[in-house]
Amino acid sequence: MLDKAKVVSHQIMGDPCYKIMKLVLRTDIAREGQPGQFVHVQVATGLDPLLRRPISIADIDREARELTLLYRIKGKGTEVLAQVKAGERLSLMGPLGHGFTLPEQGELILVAGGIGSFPLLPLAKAARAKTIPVRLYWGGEDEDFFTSAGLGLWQDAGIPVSLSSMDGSIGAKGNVLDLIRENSSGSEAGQGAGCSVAVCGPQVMMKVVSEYFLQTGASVEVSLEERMGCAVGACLGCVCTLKDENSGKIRRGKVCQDGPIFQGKEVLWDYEQ
Amino acid sequence: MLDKAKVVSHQIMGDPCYKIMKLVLRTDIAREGQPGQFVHVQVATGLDPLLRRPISIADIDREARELTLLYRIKGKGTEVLAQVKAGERLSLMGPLGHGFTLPEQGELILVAGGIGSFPLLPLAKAARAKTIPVRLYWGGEDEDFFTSAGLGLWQDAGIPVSLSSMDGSIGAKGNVLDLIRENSSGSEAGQGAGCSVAVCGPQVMMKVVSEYFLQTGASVEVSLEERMGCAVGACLGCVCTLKDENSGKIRRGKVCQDGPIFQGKEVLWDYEQ
Amino acid sequence: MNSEKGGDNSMKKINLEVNLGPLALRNPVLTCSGTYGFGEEYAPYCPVDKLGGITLKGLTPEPRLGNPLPRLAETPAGMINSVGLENPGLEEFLHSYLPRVRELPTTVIANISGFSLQDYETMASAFQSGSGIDALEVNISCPNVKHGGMHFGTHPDSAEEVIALVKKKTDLPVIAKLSPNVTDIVEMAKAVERGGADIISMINTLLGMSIDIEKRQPLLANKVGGLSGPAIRPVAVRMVWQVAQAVKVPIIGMGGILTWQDAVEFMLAGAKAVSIGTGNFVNPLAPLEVIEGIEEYCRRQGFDAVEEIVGLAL
Amino acid sequence: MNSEKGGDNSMKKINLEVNLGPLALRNPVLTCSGTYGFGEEYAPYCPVDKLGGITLKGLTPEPRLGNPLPRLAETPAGMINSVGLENPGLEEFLHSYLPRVRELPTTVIANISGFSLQDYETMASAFQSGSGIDALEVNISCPNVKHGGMHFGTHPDSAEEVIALVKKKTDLPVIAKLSPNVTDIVEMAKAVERGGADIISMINTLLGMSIDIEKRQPLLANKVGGLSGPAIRPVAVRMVWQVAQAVKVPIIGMGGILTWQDAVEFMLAGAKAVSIGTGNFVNPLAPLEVIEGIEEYCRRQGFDAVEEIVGLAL
Ligand SMILES: Cc1cc2nc3c(=O)[nH]c(=O)nc-3n(C[C@H](O)[C@H](O)[C@H](O)COP(=O)(O)OP(=O)(O)OC[C@H]3O[C@@H](n4cnc5c(N)ncnc54)[C@H](O)[C@@H]3O)c2cc1C
Ligand SMILES: Cc1cc2nc3c(=O)[nH]c(=O)nc-3n(C[C@H](O)[C@H](O)[C@H](O)COP(=O)(O)OP(=O)(O)OC[C@H]3O[C@@H](n4cnc5c(N)ncnc54)[C@H](O)[C@@H]3O)c2cc1C
Ligand SMILES: Cc1cc2nc3c(=O)[nH]c(=O)nc-3n(C[C@H](O)[C@H](O)[C@H](O)COP(=O)(O)O)c2cc1C
Ligand SMILES: Cc1cc2nc3c(=O)[nH]c(=O)nc-3n(C[C@H](O)[C@H](O)[C@H](O)COP(=O)(O)O)c2cc1C
Ligand code: FES
Ligand code: FES
Repeated sequence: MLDKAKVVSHQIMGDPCYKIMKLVLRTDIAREGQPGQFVHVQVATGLDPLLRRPISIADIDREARELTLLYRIKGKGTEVLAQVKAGERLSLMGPLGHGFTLPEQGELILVAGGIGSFPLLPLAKAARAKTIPVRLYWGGEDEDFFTSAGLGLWQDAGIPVSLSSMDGSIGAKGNVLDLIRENSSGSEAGQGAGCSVAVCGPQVMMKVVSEYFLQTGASVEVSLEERMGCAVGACLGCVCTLKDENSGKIRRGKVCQDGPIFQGKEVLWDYEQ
Repeated sequence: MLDKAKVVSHQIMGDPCYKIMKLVLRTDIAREGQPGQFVHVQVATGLDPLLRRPISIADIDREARELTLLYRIKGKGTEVLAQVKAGERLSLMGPLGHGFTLPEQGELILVAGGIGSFPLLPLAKAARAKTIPVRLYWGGEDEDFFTSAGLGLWQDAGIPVSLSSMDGSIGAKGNVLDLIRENSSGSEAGQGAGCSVAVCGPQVMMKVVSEYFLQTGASVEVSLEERMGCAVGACLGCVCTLKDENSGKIRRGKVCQDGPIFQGKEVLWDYEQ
Repeated sequence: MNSEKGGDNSMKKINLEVNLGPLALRNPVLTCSGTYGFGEEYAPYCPVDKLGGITLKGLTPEPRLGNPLPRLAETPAGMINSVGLENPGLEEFLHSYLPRVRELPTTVIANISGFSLQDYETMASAFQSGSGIDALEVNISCPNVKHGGMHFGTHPDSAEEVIALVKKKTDLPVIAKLSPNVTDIVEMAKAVERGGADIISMINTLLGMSIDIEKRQPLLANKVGGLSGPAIRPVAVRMVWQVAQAVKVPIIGMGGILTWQDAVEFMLAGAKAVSIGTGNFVNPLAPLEVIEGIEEYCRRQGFDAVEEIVGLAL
Repeated sequence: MNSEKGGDNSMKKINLEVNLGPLALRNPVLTCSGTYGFGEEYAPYCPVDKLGGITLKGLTPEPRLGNPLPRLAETPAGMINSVGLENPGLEEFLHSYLPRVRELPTTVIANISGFSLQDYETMASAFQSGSGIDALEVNISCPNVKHGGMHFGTHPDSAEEVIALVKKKTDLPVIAKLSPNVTDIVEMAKAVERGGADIISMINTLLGMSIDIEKRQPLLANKVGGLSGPAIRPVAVRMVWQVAQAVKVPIIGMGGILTWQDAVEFMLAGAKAVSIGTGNFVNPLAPLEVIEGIEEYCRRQGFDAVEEIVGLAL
């Protein structure tokens, strides 16, 4: 759907140095959006920047037709987007891609690195709504980062969260995989088979976390990111490399259309050419 | 001077269909600006549009360091400019070019076509301040145009104004040259020699008005317009063609640096190549 | 025919049909190869049955995984891409894609590429009238591996040869797609006309590069890529204008079209049809808005048929 | 030399000097011919004594009134111009302009153009060391009237010949300015290197056109014009990157530089110096900001001298 969504609210979250924005939009896209899907946002009406920017759905209120986006100001596109004010309109394409799978049974473990928590939030809420047990392992820089990146939203939703920070200012000191290893020794998390894992964060982190959980026999989904042109599968700008489990055949997957959620076991993380 | 001028106020004037804006800026450029000079305004902070836009100084308040610009929304650049809000800042280069000459003696006759009245207003006020007799002949579309284009500003300044409109809804029916011819029969305006004339408007209008007054022996200045790149005389994008009165030699004048005000008798209006 | 005051034109029907030699289009607006997938991807946004036609992603005889990532980077008013001709290959296309493509309710142009004359021959032979494809666009901007990587599209003799070969092997209308990375575009256009091209489409992308100054390496994994989008429009319009004066075959103009005004520029410069590429990424409704805008322009300017405006700025 | 954590670098002095063969610049930032007049116009905005140098408006033997108006049109992230080499001519330049130019407290490069070999000979002979001009930039993008308007800058043999001639007639460092409107920029660069060019500057403008759809005619009176500004930067960076790998002479990179980041792109691609043209129109302080930005970039990335970053993305 292409929609001129109305900006309901738009503000910086927490410490401005993290440049994390919360953008709430009123749009019919909220009627259909699923956790893990994204929208393609036209950040400027002119030609600068030219291309739309993909942003994950971070919360959905179907009744109010409200979509929440959380994003970090990174470069020109998000800088321009951050100028948009409540009451103005933004052109959105969406909902795009394939979202996460809600497990039929067993626990759902979410693993986030940095702002990778954003697309996991609606998944956690959906799991909650279906009384699927869910918890989040989340690695980040320091305490202020977590508060600025919406830790409160997770707490409000009543999701158990374990944190690890690089400086040890909150949670365990170290990266998120250390945290998981620590927590899972003996617990069902690490035991594999029955549980489902959803991972989102920097590529290196998703790789190691995915490999770790796959070894335990868990079913793993990862949320990939690539630069996008069309976001509908038409330009082949955003592909990743996949290996068919059975045939071993290597093929490309379109992050925008076949993903951004992929089976961890299919992703070839370091494929070049 | 390059200055980040603060927007004091910015609003549409009169009937919105004429798309005429009044923009008041606080800037040190107001300390130096002269009637007939202009500023080169960066309308967008991004690349769209890329080039600055030249706009004449329409009023100067040296004490308050305020510069007034009046402009018509024409294309993309002025559309983007029109979005700027009070309190924001605009990058200005100026004051640029050479302004009008205030006559030492005799009457000053101003002739405007359409929004050509804008750069004439500060000249009229300067003349007024020096008790030089001054009047304006102004041709436009219809009554609403004049009110939207700042007729009130002229009346407030106490300048005698004669209007002609194409539809006869105000003033004389017809163009501004008809109006001048009518008014000047027998009066000093048409008698030439002693009086100074300043003309601004569409090129065809400036040409006929200039030729008319030159015949009467008046000294005529015209305000030329060309698309501009640098606005400081560095790119040769904006030239006009001049003929030296005595030598007959043809040369280019830079509208931005040598003008925008030129001697009517020097301008070759229809020179091609 | 050309009076702006000609009564109430607001309801006048404009004939939007254009005839590109053997190829007739219901309106002059196409979409570009490589930006419109296989015709279904944009369907939820822009109904293809309203378009003059679509051009499929470039195909080669063998399947290709294309270039490594990243493949895209944004540039001022444009973008560079190095997709590297990722495509399912001829066999898979015919088997899995063509059945759906032939159901598309619009004119469909296949875009074929190759790295040798043999490749082009294989591709051309596979497409004949009745196959569900209405015309063949020949992308000659690929390196010719047999000739040390020199490009077919930058040497008039090679270009002529490729087009003549394709023309011999298919009975479909043949569109020669020109690369702008040449000294003399007119020479290239004349060469493909000699080769028998029924139509010329232009321009393909300009070769460009962006560098990541923090990583101190090119932004694209492939280092160089093709520059497209509004940034290149002045180059494209200039080339169409030059070629329109030099050849008789009809021209499909493309390169940076985003709005109907952009499309009209190309038509006034001599293009009989236009094609939208990068513009779809910005505004998936661009093709529809361009069609409506061209129609309204004709109406306002007092024309009865869109073909009347072709080449008016020559 | 290259550690981002190397202590407090905030005050470290960076050596900004660059050596372009026989021409040494105090910093790598120049301004482009045709966009900086004769060096005085921008003085109230940007002190020339801070610049690496300036390039004067293109000069020809005879005075030229240039092309009719309009000469400029804006395009997406760029502009097209057809000034048509308006200039006072050699004699008037030497007489009325040079005395002021030689007082400019910076390196001054004269830019010479011609429509025949004779023209270039005349121009080159007029400039020798000690005349107040520090180097000669040879604009070879002009039509050669004797050869049916073919351009010196698009044929390697002509380009080599022009440069060799200029080189013979002047003892100043000779900069060959390349046109991007060619199939093979590397071939052109090698040709001017053979001709004896001390330095290569690139790129000149891309040929472009815009059409006024209401008037149904090209926006520029001259119909076609030169496209400059950020829009062309990817093409310019790509060409510098290609040429830097193929020749030994130092390169001055230009084409769409507006910010220091843009300048660093060119340097990483292999340019030893950069030049700002259209960027001045947007931000007259661009050259200063670029110098400061490059310095700060070197500091932050742990380099001691700006020359160290040249070609790091090759
Ligand atoms: C499916 C998907 C969902 C996303 N969801 C979110 C989200 O919920 N919140 C959020 O903050 N960000 C999200 N992103 C990333 C976001 O799209 C980029 O940060 C944004 O496009 C950067 O644009 P920019 O103009 O600000 O930065 P640019 O100036 O374009 O680039 C700044 C840096 O960001 C990187 N970058 C640019 N575009 C992308 C891209 N598409 N993917 C990855 N890196 C990129 C570049 O490498 C560059 O170093 C998502 C990306 C994808 C593909
Ligand atoms: C010295 C000078 C003083 C000016 N003072 C005023 C003023 O006080 N108030 C005012 O409303 N306008 C003034 N103008 C005209 C104003 O600069 C243009 O209207 C404006 O630049 C148009 O920009 P745009 O992007 O809105 O339109 P564009 O999309 O750029 O163009 C719209 C139309 O305006 C014409 N145009 C564009 N640029 C210029 C230009 N530089 N000169 C003439 N025509 C142009 C084009 O032909 C085009 O048809 C002045 C121009 C000059 C040269
Ligand atoms: C992502 C992308 C992929 C492309 N792939 C092809 C292709 O496979 N074959 C081809 O002939 N042209 C290809 N092109 C070029 C376009 O068809 C078109 O000629 C060019 O992009 C200029 O038009 P635009 O500025 O409207 O995009 C591609 C362009 C883009 C942006
Ligand atoms: C208005 C204008 C006039 C120019 N005149 C000349 C010239 O006389 N000689 C020349 O070699 N290049 C000339 N150029 C080209 C510039 O020197 C430069 O190569 C080109 O504009 C690319 O740089 P930019 O994108 O930074 O402007 C001119 C460019 C512009 C915009
Ligand atoms: S962004 Fe175009 S295919 Fe994914
Ligand atoms: S605008 Fe550059 S010389 Fe006048």
